[in-house]
Amino acid sequence: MENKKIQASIEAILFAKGESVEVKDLITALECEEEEIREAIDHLKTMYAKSDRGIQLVELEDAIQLRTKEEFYDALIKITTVPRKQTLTDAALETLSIVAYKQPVTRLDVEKIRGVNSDSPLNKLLEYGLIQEVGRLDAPGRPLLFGTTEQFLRSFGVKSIDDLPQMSPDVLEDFKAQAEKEIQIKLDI
Amino acid sequence: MENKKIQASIEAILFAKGESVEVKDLITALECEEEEIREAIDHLKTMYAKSDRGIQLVELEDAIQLRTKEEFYDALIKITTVPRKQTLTDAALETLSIVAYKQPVTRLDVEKIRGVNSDSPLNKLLEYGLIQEVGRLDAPGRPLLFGTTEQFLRSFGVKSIDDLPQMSPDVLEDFKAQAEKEIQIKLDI
Amino acid sequence: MAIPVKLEVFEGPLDLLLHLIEKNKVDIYDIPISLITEQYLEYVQNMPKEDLNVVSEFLVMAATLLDIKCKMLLPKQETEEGEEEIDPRAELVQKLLEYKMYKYMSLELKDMQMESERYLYKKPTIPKKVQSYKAPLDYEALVGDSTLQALNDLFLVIMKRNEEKIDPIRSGFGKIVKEEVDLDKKQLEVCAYIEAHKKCMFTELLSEQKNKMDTIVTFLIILELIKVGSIGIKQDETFSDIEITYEKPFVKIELQ
Repeated sequence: MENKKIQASIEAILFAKGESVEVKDLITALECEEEEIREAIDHLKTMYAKSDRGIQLVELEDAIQLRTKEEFYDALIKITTVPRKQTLTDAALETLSIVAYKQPVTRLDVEKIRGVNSDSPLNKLLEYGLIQEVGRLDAPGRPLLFGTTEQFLRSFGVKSIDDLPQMSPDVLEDFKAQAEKEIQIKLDI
Repeated sequence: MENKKIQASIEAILFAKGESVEVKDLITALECEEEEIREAIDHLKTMYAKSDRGIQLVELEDAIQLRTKEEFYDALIKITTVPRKQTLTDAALETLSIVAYKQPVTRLDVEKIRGVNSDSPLNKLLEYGLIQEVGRLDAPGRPLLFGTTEQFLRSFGVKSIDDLPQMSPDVLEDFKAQAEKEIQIKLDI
Repeated sequence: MAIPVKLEVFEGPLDLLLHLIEKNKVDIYDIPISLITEQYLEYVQNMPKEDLNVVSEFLVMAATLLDIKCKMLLPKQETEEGEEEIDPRAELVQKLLEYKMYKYMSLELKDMQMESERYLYKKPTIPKKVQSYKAPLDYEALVGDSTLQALNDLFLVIMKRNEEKIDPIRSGFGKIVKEEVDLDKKQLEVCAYIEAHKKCMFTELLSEQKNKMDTIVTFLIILELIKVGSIGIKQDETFSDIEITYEKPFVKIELQ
């Protein structure tokens, strides 16, 4: 298939589906080599990046999806209905960060780190489709293991779990230093 | 607002809405002159018309909408339809054998022979194109008569219905005699 | 330390501890355990007691704190190897650090979520033509390994099963029609028949009957007639036909 046609076909598919489309499905449907598809995706990305375009192509693990550019949000909310915000409680956010950074985790893992029973936030996150069951731990009772979903990547604007902001003791040290500095500043005033 | 930005905003709006958007709403949302909007729409139209694009801008009355180009429907079909992998159930096979050997038959004929309501397998066979309506019985209610199709002949490797292995009246008589004998034995016990 | 009138809500005991550590501006690696324990207990005492599960979680931590406090009060002992004993607070500090790290990341996530909310996605708009498309049937897969012979065999099985289903005796009864039987009339009929024939076969009498109910009633009438001695019966062998003979004039019998 011609390059231009591959590109156009991918755009047509992404537009009509609206949802994310796996690269491997594109390979099958368009009967192309993976390389050709990857190339077309890169072209599309470059094309959308231009300033006269209102949409962009995002990658989510091994899937791609179209979405509007962030800068047009203010214009968009005037004319379209924006999906209702999912406000997560602090407990849910804490739980989610544990699942995201330590996945796969069991209920007990989360509970141990938070120091409190976390069934309710875990269930909420499952309900929101931000986390999912990903298997069972090979341990007595074979407890369920949880991981994050593609919806999680979308909702938090990351390509993959590896792209989550780094979490290291260094970061924490920085955070601490910063906090101390802030207090210092306040004290100085 | 800069021309490019108007164009990009319109694209973002059309994309997020998915459905048609009235030009006057665009004017309000983007706080532009109608002329500017019209110009941007024309630009978008020309851009989408290029062969490496999978979507098109269509105008309907005083509204505009983005749509998938028809030439990419095949690609879309390939990615949205799950291949049907079906096999004939036992009920369908039984029903098919009755239609094949006793055609033309009514629903009631099949039901009497199978001893159970056979609407579902009959409908499935009709949907598969293995049987078809061949007329109506000249009886109260004028029930539909079913027979096998050419597809049936093709699938089962027969040239014509006459080539179906015949069920001779003798065989049927044998069955009857056998059945009676069996009942007799039961009574004797 | 004065307890605020309105108690702050904490996610859990670790959250509360972190709060106390930050509030007192002390080093997490060198927690003044007496002070923190005291404040922690003060908070727990004032906790709403509605949910015992929640309270118990906080109490477990209180016990841990008291345990650490005790250990800290004891003089430091060197182990046999001459190494210094591990700080009793070490485990708690580790837990607090881990929790703090995730709590910090959860705030990062919160920001990320807020930013991502500014991206809009599109609902599927699959053209009708595409939606209504039906993939062609794979007839080879559909038919599988059923051959014409298999179909033929199957048909024979069905016909055989069908014949067996029909009980040749009962199928002779024909259709069952719900019908009220006039007992008096029926009795008169049966009596008239036997009287007219003087001698008749039971099957002959039954063959006169229109339906199951008539047959049953006739049978009952015969039984009654035998009982009152109006008729006599004779059967040569089991299952053979029964011969009915007229004995004496009929009297009206009461069937129940």
